[in-house]
Amino acid sequence: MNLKSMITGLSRRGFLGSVASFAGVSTLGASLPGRALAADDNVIKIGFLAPLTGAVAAWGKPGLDGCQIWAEWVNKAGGINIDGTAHTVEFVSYDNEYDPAKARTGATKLIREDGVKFIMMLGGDTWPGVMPVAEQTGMLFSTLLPSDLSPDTTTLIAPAEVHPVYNVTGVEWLAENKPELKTAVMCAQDDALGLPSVATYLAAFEAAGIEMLDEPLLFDPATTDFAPVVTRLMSGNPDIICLDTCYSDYVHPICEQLFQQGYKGQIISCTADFYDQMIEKTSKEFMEGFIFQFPDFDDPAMEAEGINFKHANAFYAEYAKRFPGQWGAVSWEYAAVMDLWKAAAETAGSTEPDAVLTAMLDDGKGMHAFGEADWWGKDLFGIDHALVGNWPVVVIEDGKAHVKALKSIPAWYDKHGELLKKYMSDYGQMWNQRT
Amino acid sequence: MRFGGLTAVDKLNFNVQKGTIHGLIGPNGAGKTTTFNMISGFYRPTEGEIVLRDESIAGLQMHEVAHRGVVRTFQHSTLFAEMSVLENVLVGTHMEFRPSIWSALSGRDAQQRRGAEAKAQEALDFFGLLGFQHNLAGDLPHGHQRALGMAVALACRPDIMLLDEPFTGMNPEETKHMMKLMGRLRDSGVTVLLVEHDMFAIMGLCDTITCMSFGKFLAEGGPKEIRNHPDVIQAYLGGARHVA
Amino acid sequence: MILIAVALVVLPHGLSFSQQEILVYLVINILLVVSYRLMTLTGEWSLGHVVIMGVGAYTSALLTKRLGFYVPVSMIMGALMAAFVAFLLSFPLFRMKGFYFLIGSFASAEIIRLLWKRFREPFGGPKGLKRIDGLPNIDIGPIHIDFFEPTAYYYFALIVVLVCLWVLWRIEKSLVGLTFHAVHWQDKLAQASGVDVRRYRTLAFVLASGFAGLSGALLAHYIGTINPNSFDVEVMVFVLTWAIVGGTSTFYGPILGCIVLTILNEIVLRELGFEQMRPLIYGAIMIVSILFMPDGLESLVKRALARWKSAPPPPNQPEEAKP
Amino acid sequence: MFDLLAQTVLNACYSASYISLVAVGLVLIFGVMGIVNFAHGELFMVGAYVVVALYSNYDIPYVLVAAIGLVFVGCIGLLMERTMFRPLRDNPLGGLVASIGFLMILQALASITFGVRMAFVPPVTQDVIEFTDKIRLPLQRLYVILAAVGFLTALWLFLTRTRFGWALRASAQDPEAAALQGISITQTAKIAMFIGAALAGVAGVLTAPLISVNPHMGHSVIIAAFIVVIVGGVGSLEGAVVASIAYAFVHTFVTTFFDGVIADITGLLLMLLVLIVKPTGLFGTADRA
Repeated sequence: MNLKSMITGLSRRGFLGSVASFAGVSTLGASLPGRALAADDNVIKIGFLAPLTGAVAAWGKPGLDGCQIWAEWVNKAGGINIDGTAHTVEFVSYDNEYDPAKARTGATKLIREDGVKFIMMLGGDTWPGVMPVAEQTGMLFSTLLPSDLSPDTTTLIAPAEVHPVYNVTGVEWLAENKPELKTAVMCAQDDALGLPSVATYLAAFEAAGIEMLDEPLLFDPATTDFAPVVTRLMSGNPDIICLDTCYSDYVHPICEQLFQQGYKGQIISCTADFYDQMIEKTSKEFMEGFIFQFPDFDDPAMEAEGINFKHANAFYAEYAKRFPGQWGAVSWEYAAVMDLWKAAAETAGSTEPDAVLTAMLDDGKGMHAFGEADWWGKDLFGIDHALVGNWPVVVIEDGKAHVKALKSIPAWYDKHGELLKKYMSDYGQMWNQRT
Repeated sequence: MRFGGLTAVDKLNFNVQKGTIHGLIGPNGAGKTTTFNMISGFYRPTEGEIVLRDESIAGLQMHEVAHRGVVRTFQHSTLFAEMSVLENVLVGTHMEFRPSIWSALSGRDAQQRRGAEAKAQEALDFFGLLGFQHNLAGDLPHGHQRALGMAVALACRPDIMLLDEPFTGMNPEETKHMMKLMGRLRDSGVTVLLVEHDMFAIMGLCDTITCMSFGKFLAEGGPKEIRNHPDVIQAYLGGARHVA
Repeated sequence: MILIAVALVVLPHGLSFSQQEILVYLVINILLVVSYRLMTLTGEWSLGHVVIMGVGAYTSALLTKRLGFYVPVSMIMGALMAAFVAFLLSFPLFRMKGFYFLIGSFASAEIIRLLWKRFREPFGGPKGLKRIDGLPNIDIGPIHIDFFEPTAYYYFALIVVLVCLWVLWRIEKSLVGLTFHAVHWQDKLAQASGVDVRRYRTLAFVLASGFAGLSGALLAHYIGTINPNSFDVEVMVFVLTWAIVGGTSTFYGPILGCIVLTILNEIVLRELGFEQMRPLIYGAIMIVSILFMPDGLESLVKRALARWKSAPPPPNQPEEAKP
Repeated sequence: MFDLLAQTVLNACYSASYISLVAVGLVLIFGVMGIVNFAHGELFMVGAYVVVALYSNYDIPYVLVAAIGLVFVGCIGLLMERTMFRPLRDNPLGGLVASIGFLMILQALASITFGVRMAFVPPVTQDVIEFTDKIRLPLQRLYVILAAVGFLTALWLFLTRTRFGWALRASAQDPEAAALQGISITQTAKIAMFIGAALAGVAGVLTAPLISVNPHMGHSVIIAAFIVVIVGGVGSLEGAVVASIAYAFVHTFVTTFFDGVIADITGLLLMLLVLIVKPTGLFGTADRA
């Protein structure tokens, strides 16, 4: 590939102009030459590589919105202090449309053309496309889906939510506080998020001594009418119905159906985004006692000692003002990752990926949004790159979500780790089972 | 042959002698074209037999019938209108020069193609279309399009040609010319079976004529016999118009 | 010809890094869309072509991952498998024509895709396959080629695709290609001339599928991951629009459509900073181009060529190439 | 077990209702104009967003919203006919591509205007008819069923009892012959497009309080509708209705007694089977393609 240096030595523009009309392809390439790497020393660029359009956009776009607020606040407060100089933060986004090939292109652009120092991703389907780029460039990446972790990639971290492991806290709390509930059924969408979550809930229920009445009922992600699913779930008269990690597009219609088909028992779910709307669709009484895992950020508990997410209440208020009706878990998670990154970069006195990573992983502890946590995950993911500590158990009481407890995931795992590993391997979710 | 409840052709029986021009006539709706479609494999007869050289060909597909040497033309100007005249006829050489991808890739098809083109041009020449070989078939005048249809059939090197109303839309001049060509076809050993309304052409050309009416056999014989056959006259008077 | 060759060789060096990546996909997609055109020559439009491409990708990926096949060999096996699956599908599908074929091909493709989702062993379920081996690096003395580099893979893909395009071109220009056209325009007349129409439809379908499978294998070993969603109907819709916006009456029409639309969508609209507006503008461009250029981009080229031919020969060589 | 069966039958009736509304519109448009309207699912989506815009945000009475949604989406249909399908009348593939472009535009508009997350629609009624403790039919679902029966009956009366309806059926059966009879193709196309779109829109309006409203909700509906259209026979409105019912029952029962993914595969296999055994669909006769 000596040709390359030869040609870049020539005047690239003039040369290209001559071939452009023949090649057809390069006409536009010539007019849009690759931009030089970021030259401004006082701006730190952070890559945001997630779906912003298409069916999965709900997992990316609200996160980018949250990050913009985060950046404004941080910049207003003096930016990021690296070795005594203040730097402003800027997010560069690339819409990967949840496609691995576009994610790879996006990662290349962000790293080699925009000069970003850190890239946040949704992960999932798109991660394997980016993985080789990460390995070649040593860029630091974060994912929301820890199932992307593997010992092969040492620069990928899952610092925000260790889905689905935290779901065990809800089940544990349920068993402690409502010991009379003995039987459960579960439904889940058949996809990359649903299946590991099924395994986790199965382990959690077994650990809590709750009996599953039926196999988990899987449905296709394209399902719109949930009446048959609900009819089936209710047919065995369970005490508990578990909605797994259903997206809000499923949780809402399922709950509405449960209500209309006369269900009166306990519901536990990973998420309950827009639960106020669910209450409006059902009733306060029906939703009373609904257990899930994501607190409102206007909950006073989010300002308590030990919570590391900065100004959670104000952040929520600002977000709700700018993007009404769009708040969800992803809205804060990417911003929470940035808190962690900022702290590590300031400690390291550098924005270079390896230095930041080293500072982050130092002593095996990290400041997770919900409190101090451990870098953990060797058993499940083959590498200790998931930040795991306490996780809130949230219960709806009188129409409002309340953080009822912060329960320790490592403590649960110490007791019941083998169960989780067993179910994870049954569902083919262990890192060494992934194909 | 029945379509739903309608019996289109019933109890028809006739023989075509090798090396003759055989006409199939009858008033409108007599079932001539249906008969054609059955022989050529376009329709599968619900009952009955079609025998070619002691082999039953009833129910075979059109291309299988073609491979046995029976090639047809269609009413109107059914052609590959978007292709050139030469290409149209090249399709006709399909059976002789079985094209294959391997020969196309290895370059062996160059020779094959030359052979096919020579044969195609021969067929075009026969119908006097050689000068138009690079025109689009759809751009040809009507009479030439009819001739091209026959050239395509001829390029198949058939033993029997089934011509469906070849003279429709031709002026007397063209008709006469075409009749001459058909005579030459017969002399070169091709058996011709044709459906036609043009009585002048039929009577002047055919060795044997089969007349049918309402899907049934009516009469058979030489041109003279048929012209004077009372049943035929009756049938045509009933349906009027077409008797010259 | 030489100028085009030189342009193709130096092309990646004039592009930015991400544009080089896009160039690789572009080359692969050109093979996909040209093979799609071969299928449409016989007059049938399929909505299953992308899934057939996926069959090639899955086959090649699994052969290297599970059985340790040498990558170029597995790619060829992927192409053969895609052709074979198409052969099997041809039995139910070619009982249908036109709209029914369109929808039938869609249904059978969806079933294949659901099978990939459903059977985690060996297809990896909804997450698909990852860590698919790339093309092995070449290290001979001073020459070192790493096929992870988009430029290197571009040259590899370019050579493969050019060979395939040559093959497809030869087929179309041969008597076989002529017969495909004949089957499309007048299948009855073709049949009366002894053409086994069904056999030729199948042939076109199987051939097109083989090349689609190869393009899938090329893609799989470049990005290193595939999943059922990489081959869903939305991707198929893009292929369809490349072909129709480009025009399918010439060999280069679909190539033109693929190049122009990809550059518009992936480079121009992104560079202009459209985010959520991107699909909107792309959709509008599709509608406008089909309304005002019903014969595709190729019709512009045809007209330009016609004008160029009819114009008196310029005094010198045409000078577009020189600065 | 009886409870479960009965409840499943009720579930299937609802599902058949909205699918048939969408599918009948699709058939009507294809029959009269020969165009596969890929954007049909998005018309359904627009109907649902009309509810979000007017009912969720402004508390306009639901019945009024339904009427507005019907007319509004019908007018989008007219817009599509005028700007895309009329100029592309002799170019069915072009019509297909244009409808795909239109689909992308509608999805993007919905994302930009209402956000990418699901939108909220408050319940219209929470009343439930309780046959027994275990067999319950929510009133909102009953509305959908009744509306489907009502609209489809009205459509049937329109098609069989009025001159326009007669013209429409004539051009659906044989556009060329209809044109020779002096039926204006433009006129029938407009009517077909308006009715077809309005039916999809009304289905969206009616189901909006029951399902998740998001910019991509059209996708799953259009696939079900395609399956139904094929199984029923491409040109046949009766076929679409019968096939909707059959598909809804099969899908609902398989989901309840096996699971949802198997139900999807079953649906597709069923369709392929029909295509193989009778390529024109159960009720299809003409070989229009």
